[in-house]
Amino acid sequence: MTEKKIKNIFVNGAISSAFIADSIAKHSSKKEIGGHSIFLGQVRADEIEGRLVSAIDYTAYEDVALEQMHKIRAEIFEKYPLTCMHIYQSLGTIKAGEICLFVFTSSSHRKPAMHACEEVVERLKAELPIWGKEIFENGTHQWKENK
Amino acid sequence: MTEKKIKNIFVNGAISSAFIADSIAKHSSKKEIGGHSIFLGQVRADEIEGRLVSAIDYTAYEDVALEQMHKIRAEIFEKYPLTCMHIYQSLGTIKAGEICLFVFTSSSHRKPAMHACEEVVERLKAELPIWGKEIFENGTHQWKENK
Amino acid sequence: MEIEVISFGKIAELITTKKLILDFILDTDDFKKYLEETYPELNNIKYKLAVDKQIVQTNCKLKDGSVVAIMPPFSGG
Amino acid sequence: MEIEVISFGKIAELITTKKLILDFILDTDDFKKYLEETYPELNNIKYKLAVDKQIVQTNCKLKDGSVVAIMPPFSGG
Repeated sequence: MTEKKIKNIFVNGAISSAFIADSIAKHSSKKEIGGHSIFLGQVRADEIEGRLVSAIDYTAYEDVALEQMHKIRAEIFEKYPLTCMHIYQSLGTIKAGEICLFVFTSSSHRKPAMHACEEVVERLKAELPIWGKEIFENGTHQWKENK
Repeated sequence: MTEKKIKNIFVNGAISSAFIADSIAKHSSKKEIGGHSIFLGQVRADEIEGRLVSAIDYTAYEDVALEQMHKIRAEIFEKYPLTCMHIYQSLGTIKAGEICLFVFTSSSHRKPAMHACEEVVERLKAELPIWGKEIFENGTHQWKENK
Repeated sequence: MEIEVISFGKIAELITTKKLILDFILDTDDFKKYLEETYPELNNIKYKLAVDKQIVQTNCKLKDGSVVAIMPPFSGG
Repeated sequence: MEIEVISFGKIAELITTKKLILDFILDTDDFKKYLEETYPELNNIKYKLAVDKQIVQTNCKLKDGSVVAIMPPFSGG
């Protein structure tokens, strides 16, 4: 067995709906798939103490994040009978209303795709060294904290 | 309180990735949304006793299905703090590899969108009078059964 | 009593009748008994009825002109 | 011993040093003690270290030229 190549998950800037559509369309030739589960993270215009979030600026310790994701990917494929799994996380400044995370899992029957998708989102948020800086309309900022 | 209008969920033919992209894009102005959960059902080219499924032909008892969905929608909105929910089920002949179901839920935080999406898919399959006829390449057919 | 019949899915291949003139049939339990005698294949199919667009949960009365739908297990999605 | 320091997120606003020449520091526990004495604000921030791109789970040795990353709680997604 050869070790699989480490995949990049990072994209610069927001994830467009056209990119998502293209990813979905590419799976129409995989006729063993019965269900796709997709999670999209969208930047929220939270109001915090009277200040409105206008964007989140994402940075990452990229090499370490990709290594972690590689390990998580292997564990998820071990645990669920998936046909495929695609993960994209934005870096840089993503405006409120834009998509910053795209997790996409597919399987023959629906449950594995759904459960793997949820688990990947949880693990990505907890285990990948990525940081979001919430930029307020007035130019100030605070560091995002995941719950 | 006025009773909300019954929404149509049925579309004729397959659901295109462009339609899905458009639905996603429409949500960029809803800046209280933090997470979208999407489930897509894709027609599988199952092999059954040597015959390959080439398409599924969907029919429904439409009025009853829409009434049921209306009730389910109200119960899901009661149970989860969702921003929005969109459901599309294909009718007619959907070829293997094409999308026949699109469930799309959104919320401020990710968990309600994910859990509502899964619950809607389960309830739609169990409670809506819709039938899929699996058409084989050789022209024969059998009636699909949900698990 | 005249009953309008709609059937779906595999049952539509079995029951093609659109209208039934029935006497001695008062409710959905009677109707099911009639159906299963007339179409013995129905004994091997789980099915539900809907009367005037209401899915039948427990036995309910039929009236002249009722629309009865005969529905095999759902398989949408 | 020379240590290369990378810091992220809110810690990058606090610790801007890129290189540290440290004696008497043998492992990551020593290093944390040093950090928290030098930057008392770190006592109020949960953080993790990575040494040469390996996230530190338990105390581990440092060597000359090690790259130590100081990482506040992750908030991707």
